[in-house]
Amino acid sequence: MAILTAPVQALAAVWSMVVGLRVTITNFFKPQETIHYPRQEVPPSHLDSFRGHIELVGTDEDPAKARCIGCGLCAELCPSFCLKVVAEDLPADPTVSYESHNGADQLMPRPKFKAPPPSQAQPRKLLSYHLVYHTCSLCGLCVQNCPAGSLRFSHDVYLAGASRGRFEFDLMERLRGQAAHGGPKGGKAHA
Amino acid sequence: MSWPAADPCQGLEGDLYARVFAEGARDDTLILNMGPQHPSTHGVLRVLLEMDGEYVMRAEPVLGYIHRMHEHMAQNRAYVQFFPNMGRVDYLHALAWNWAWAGAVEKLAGLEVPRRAEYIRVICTELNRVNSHLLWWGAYLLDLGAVTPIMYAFEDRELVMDMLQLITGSRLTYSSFRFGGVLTDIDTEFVSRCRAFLKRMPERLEMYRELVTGNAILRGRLEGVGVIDQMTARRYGATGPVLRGSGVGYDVRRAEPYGLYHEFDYAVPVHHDCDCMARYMVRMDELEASLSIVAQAIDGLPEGHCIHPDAPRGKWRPPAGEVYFAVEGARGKIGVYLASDGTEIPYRVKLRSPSFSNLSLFAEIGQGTLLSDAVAILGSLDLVIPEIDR
Amino acid sequence: MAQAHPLTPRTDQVLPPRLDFALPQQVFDLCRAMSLWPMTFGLACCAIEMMAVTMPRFDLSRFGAEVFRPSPRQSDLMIVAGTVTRKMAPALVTLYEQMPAPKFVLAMGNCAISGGPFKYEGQYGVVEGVDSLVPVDVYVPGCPPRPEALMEGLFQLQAKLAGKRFWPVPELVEG
Amino acid sequence: MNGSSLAAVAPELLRLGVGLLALVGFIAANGMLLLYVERKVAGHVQRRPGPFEVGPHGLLQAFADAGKLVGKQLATPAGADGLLFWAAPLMAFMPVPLMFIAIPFGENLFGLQTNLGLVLILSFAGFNVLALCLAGWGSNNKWSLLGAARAVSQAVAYEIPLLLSVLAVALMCGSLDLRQLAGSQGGWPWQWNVAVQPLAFFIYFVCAVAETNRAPFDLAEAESELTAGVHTEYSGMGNGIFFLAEYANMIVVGCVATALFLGGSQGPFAPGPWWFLAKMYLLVTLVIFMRWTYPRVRFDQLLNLNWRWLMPLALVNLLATALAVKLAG
Repeated sequence: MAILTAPVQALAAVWSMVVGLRVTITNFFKPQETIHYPRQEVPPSHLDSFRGHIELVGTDEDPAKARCIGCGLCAELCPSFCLKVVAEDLPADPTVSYESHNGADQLMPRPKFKAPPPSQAQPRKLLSYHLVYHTCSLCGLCVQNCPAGSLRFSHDVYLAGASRGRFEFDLMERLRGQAAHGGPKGGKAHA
Repeated sequence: MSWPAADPCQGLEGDLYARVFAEGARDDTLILNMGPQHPSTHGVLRVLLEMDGEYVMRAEPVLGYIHRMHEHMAQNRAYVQFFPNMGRVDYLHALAWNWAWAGAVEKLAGLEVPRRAEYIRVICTELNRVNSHLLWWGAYLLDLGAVTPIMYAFEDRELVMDMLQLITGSRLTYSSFRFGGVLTDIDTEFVSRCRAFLKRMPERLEMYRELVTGNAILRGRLEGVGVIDQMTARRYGATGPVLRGSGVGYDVRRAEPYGLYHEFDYAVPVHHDCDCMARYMVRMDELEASLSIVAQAIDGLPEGHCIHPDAPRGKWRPPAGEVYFAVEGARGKIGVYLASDGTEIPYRVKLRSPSFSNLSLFAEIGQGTLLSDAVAILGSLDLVIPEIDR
Repeated sequence: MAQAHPLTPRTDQVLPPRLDFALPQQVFDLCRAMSLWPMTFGLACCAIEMMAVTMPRFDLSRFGAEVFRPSPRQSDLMIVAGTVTRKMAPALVTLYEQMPAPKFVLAMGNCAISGGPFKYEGQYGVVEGVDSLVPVDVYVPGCPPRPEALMEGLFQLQAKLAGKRFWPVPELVEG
Repeated sequence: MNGSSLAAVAPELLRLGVGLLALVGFIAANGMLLLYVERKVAGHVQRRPGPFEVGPHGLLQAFADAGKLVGKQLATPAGADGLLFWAAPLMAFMPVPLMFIAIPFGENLFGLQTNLGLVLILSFAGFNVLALCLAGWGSNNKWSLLGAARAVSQAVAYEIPLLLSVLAVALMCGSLDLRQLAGSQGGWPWQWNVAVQPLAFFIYFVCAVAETNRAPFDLAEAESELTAGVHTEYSGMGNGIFFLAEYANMIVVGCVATALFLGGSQGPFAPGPWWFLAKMYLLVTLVIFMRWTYPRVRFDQLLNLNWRWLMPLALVNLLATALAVKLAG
């Protein structure tokens, strides 16, 4: 029997090769999928959900001033210790309510719940806010838990540089720069 | 071999293991070091092969080249801070690990998860599984010498990654589950993209079948190669597609249901040939099963919260106790054993990674095969090395 | 970040070439920039994104960097994509030394840059930055970076070699 | 040696030198072209553009690669046999121009008129395996050694059915002169030898792919198994010459197939070298397509295919041809 089945099997094998070749040849003539990157970009709808490094959000009145209340919750929650927040205590101001300060839902639409503001709402003045991006894991805990809605992910996703130090950001300076240029813009290719 | 004086490796761990192994070699065999940089070890696995010509006499996997201290890290950070690690243990099926960790802590603390969140978890995890299997399919054929399939697989993977990026914000190392739900809700755009993807896939799978599965060379390479009988698979604790390719219909989603998997109607593919082809077919069938689960979940998506309103935030203290929680990952049974002493930081976390058990099979199965077969077997186990080393 | 390390070559003193012909040198530099063959060397998560860069959607081959060579002898560019552990470090250095000159290193992802999320007090296994092992030309941060970012890294390496950037800078993405 | 014979030799030497230079130029240009074509075909099969930005549509890509390879350090691995190691790429390339001189690109476009053209090509083609063997041995690398062992057994095995299939055609036409073989066919496809000898063509094609170490028979290089096989330790131009030799060998087998089976430079209208080149490139493109479609066969399967299928088939084919020639003639 083998003498009969073997040629049949051999022909079937050759046929399966022809079928495979047909698939590649049809694909050869199909349009390409490539997005020619530096000339074209992935459509923003695909990109705006991508998390770049975090950045500060300015207040509505003064875009150069961060909403941050200096509570330091982000730095405490960060699993890779890449945030350094320096703030000094201010005298309590009973007119400010941090609960109402929740415009963050529009800015960072995803998180539906927030950590409560620090129990003793001690207003603090933010002195500096440093991010060491090259140890960040982009987990989103800081953005999710910020009680003042002062953090969000930037769209600065095409970063590359010639030294490590390029990715250690002073976020307050960045915010001031963004305010000076009329609104937050990310995506600078050369950080 | 002695290192020069200005050796960067001085003070680092020496490789004593290899020397012991080398002494055991005979005069007419060849010790071959496959890895840690080798195209078919999928990362930094090292396999020491003792070869007689083209035949593998002994195969010893050497681990630890990508040991990233995950369990150690779990013991020095708060519960929620461990999520980013879970996206990096097995970066191909990150959401299953997310689920394993979230599920373990939820079980420990008795947290409730809203129905909508459970559905979202099912959708994301199954899409992630599709993603993982697609990558495996492409990479496996790359191991077997066909370059084009991985390109086609990535075409589809990019679509899945686009969808998952909408929910999780990243393309690969997701950390989007939280205790008591998920971080972000899914919107209409996700649903419409998902439906388009589900519509597209059957045609693509048909193309894959024509291009590869039916191919005579592939069948010749895989059929009857790397036979793992049922007992061997069980003895080594193999799970997932490797076990199901050996004829055991064990799937954690069925055997120990978690989430809302019991509400879905899907097949657990089992193949009885025990060879590489069986494992290949199991994964191809699982693609379809996962797609059908996603379709059902999208259709039946309930309204509600994506995270429980009373879910714990930030650093918190779950009750003291011990818990074990298992989920079905793309590679097999993912287990998280968690011991809590009631503080903010876990007392002990042990991760059970499926690839570790599956790799252990290789030392036995790889013996006496040809080098090409060894590559085929290694690929058919679908290893993710960082998951093995943890 | 100058590190006193036996493997980091001195950059403060570069010997002038024995024969200095400007034009052939420029031609060679241009050729090198346009034909950076990377080594198939994936360590962890970032390796998957490194693969994604060569795939249809992004297609690194447009810039001549498509030929991923499995052997270090034939590659010009080592993309360190992933976490370098102390056990892996000697192998990585060996691979670097096996590459024929001129050779370049691109550190992809936070782990390769500085140890990334695995850098913490009390860690015992991870090399905190591949630049302490081999000289790194370009860093691409992210966890993992987007494929476009890896391409930017490649462009910067090309610019470093040829002296100018050949491709347009993409428009700023609205944030 | 007197003056008059010297005067007679000089133009002959000049002709030879110019011819060889032209051939090497042709081979190098073809190598670059095929490198480009291969990457473009691979790209389009995989639905991406392939080389695109370096020059318009990546046309300068091959030049950039060549320039880079020339400028690369040549590393000799520690413990390698330097002489053998560097002799191997030269030995891979050296026979290639010699094979080209016997190929009849057109009615009057050929390097050497010889009635043993086919034998010449086949014997020089045998050099390639020696080069791979030396490369594998001289590298002092275990992967290379395995690759060399594979290359040798593969080349030796496939040479036999290749010869047998070619012999069938030679028997039919009663000549070993490629020009005569090509010229004996008509212009239209049904007048080509492939119509009479489809089995011989099939066997020749499979063997030719195996002989040139192209996928799915690229076992000597087998990227995912043997790192880069025999080429593992070669850097810069050492590797580049192997590349060039591989493409040149592809062209040679394409040329021989065209001359033997596809009517050579004959065509339905306006016969000439362009027909020859067109048919040859079509065959080479098919080989390239195959590379990007199929998985690699296993080593024993490769040999089984040869000894169990191709060899008996080629023998049967040869016998049948001989019988037919005897009966008809």
